Amino acid sequence: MIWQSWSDFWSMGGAAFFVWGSYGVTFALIALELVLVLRRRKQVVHRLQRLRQAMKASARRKEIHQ
Amino acid sequence: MLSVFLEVLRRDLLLAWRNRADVLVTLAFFTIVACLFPFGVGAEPNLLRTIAPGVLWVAALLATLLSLHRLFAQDHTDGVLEQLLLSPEPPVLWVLAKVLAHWLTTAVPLIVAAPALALLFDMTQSATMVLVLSLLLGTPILSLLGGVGAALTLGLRGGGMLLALLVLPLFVPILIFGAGAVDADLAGTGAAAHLMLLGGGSLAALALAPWASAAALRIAVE
Amino acid sequence: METGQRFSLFRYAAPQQFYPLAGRLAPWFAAAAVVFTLIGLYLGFFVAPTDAVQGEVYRVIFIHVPAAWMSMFVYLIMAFWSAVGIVFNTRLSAMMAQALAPTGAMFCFVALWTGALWGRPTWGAYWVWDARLTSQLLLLFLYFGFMALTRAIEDPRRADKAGAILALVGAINVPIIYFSVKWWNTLHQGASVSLTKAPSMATTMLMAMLVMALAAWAYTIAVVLWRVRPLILERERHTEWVGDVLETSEARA
Amino acid sequence: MLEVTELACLRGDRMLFADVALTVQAGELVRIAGPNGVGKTSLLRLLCGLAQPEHGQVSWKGQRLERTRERFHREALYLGHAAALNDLLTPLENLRFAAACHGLGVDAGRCELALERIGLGPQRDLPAKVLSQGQRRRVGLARLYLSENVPLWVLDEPFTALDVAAVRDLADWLDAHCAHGGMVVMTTHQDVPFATPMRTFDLAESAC
Repeated sequence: MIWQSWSDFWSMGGAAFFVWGSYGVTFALIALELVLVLRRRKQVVHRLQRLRQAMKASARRKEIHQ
Repeated sequence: MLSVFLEVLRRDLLLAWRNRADVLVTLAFFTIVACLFPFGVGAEPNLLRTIAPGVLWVAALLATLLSLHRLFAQDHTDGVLEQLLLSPEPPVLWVLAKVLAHWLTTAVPLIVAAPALALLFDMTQSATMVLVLSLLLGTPILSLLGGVGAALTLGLRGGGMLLALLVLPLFVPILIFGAGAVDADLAGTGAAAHLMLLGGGSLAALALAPWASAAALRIAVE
Repeated sequence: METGQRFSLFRYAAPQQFYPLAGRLAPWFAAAAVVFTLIGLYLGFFVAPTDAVQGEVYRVIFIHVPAAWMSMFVYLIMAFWSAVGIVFNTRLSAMMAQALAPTGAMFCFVALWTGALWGRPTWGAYWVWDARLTSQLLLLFLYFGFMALTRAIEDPRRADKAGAILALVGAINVPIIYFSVKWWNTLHQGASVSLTKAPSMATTMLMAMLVMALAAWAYTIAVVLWRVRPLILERERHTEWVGDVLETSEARA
Repeated sequence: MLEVTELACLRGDRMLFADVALTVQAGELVRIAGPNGVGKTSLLRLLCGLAQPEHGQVSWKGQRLERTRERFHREALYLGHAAALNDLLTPLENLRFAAACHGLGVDAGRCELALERIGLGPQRDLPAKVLSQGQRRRVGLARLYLSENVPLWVLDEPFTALDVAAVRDLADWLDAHCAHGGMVVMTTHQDVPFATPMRTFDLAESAC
């Protein structure tokens, strides 16, 4: 086994800042990207649904006029 | 075939002449940027000699960048670009003519002024020669690649900054080989390899860039 | 409106089929990414031995190298889709290119960031003008340029085509930039600084790195599929099938 | 001769029109009508190959526009909203340049004549920036007097900012062009009396 204890693992032979700094930022960025992508999908669907409803309403109004 | 090339070249040179203040402003910008560096890094002659190739090349690059927006912007706003795209001749021809006119009116004055600036940096005669040669071979790539960037950003809000972001990374190899040529000459290793690479780059850009510019212009007016 | 729907349906059959396919495939790739990441991290932290020269800090390699690879692959794939878009005039390919760019830029940044953190204990500096780091930085600028250009153009058709031209011009320049920077680097610094690692890499180290690379691939595919889906919806909003998609998701909500 | 089938145009997010079909034969004068914003200018730009249609196609003499681009550009003339006029050049220089780019082998004398014909004789050597709006328009229109051998004329609001006499003269010239087997497709908000029977194509019927 490489690591004697968990604290040994977390200290990474004194390079904790560099190793965990790398992994931490990477996974934080990935999480951020996922959140942004999924939120964007929700926003787009909402916006398009609103547009659609507005269009339907105006079409109905037109029909009534005629 | 050639007539549209010559007509556009003649017209753009004539316009540059009528608007010669623009050309002078570019030249003045080049000079001022180059002259700023000694104030920043100190006027120690050895240091100046070392940084001179890089400084002059960076200044030339920035001056070219500033002049790029002129390439198509006026023709775009007054509708000449549409008419050029409706010309029966292939667009590559007149794009090339416009780029050549740009090179003649921006790069050539810089190249002529470069030896004078080299004096300010106490460059040796042979280094100055190599600098002029490297500019002569390298600046066509700046105009050609810059033309693609100018065509892509035509008529966009904040187009100037965007243009810089698009083309400056692409200019890095030219800067490396251009300034590298002078460095190599100073180091006594000979600048032939650098100069040949610059020349080869110019030919490659000449073959490819006008097509990209023409395609970008076509979509810019759509 | 009605006539428009008929035409777009006829011409853009591909996005219509691709949209649900992407939705079905993405979770699988995401799951694969999670599994590969777990395996890779296990191999990297619990199986791979301590490096004789560098100690533990070398373990950054398990994300640094896959991220650097990915950032370059993604640019190549972007250029590929751009070329497809220009040659065959398909719209989906431009959307793919635009969906790829942010992930490529993210990996590019990760490669730079981890490179800097790795460099500090190894070379004593966060940043050296190493050929790979420098060209990675320029690649990041190319990504930013692509994203800025496609976002600055309001007309989607023009944005697609302009982005495609830029991606291709960039792709031709990437190797030129890399070799010029490499040459410049050897001339100016000597070959003393280089990212090449200890000559013989333990098999377990290599395994961990490759598994992490697979994880990066799977992640990229998943996230790009997720990102391209709303793009497709926006671009194809005039079509009937998008209306159906919106209605079903409305009913579900 | 000029044939348009199933043409659809997308501007930004909006489908402007769809299913436009139009055929223009030699000697015909076609006016594209419709309210503002219906896409008249967009249609003209599609017709002359400046823009790509969302759907459908434009053919010239039986060949799709993409296939016959060079020949089509030789045989078509488009005058848009912008006068295609550089402010630093004189009307004569502008006109000569435009004609040369269009592949018309025209000498300076004919350009001067054309400018005189459109009523710009005295201004021909002044820089274009001192011209009035109507005069700028005329410099563009002067190309029509050099292009009698170009069969298809696509004109976007050619009569705007012209005085009565100039409108009269231009209308006569368009009539003459049609009489010689030319084709004119144009938009105009003015009621101009033509000798040629004018066909009106109402774009509003195809609007989405």
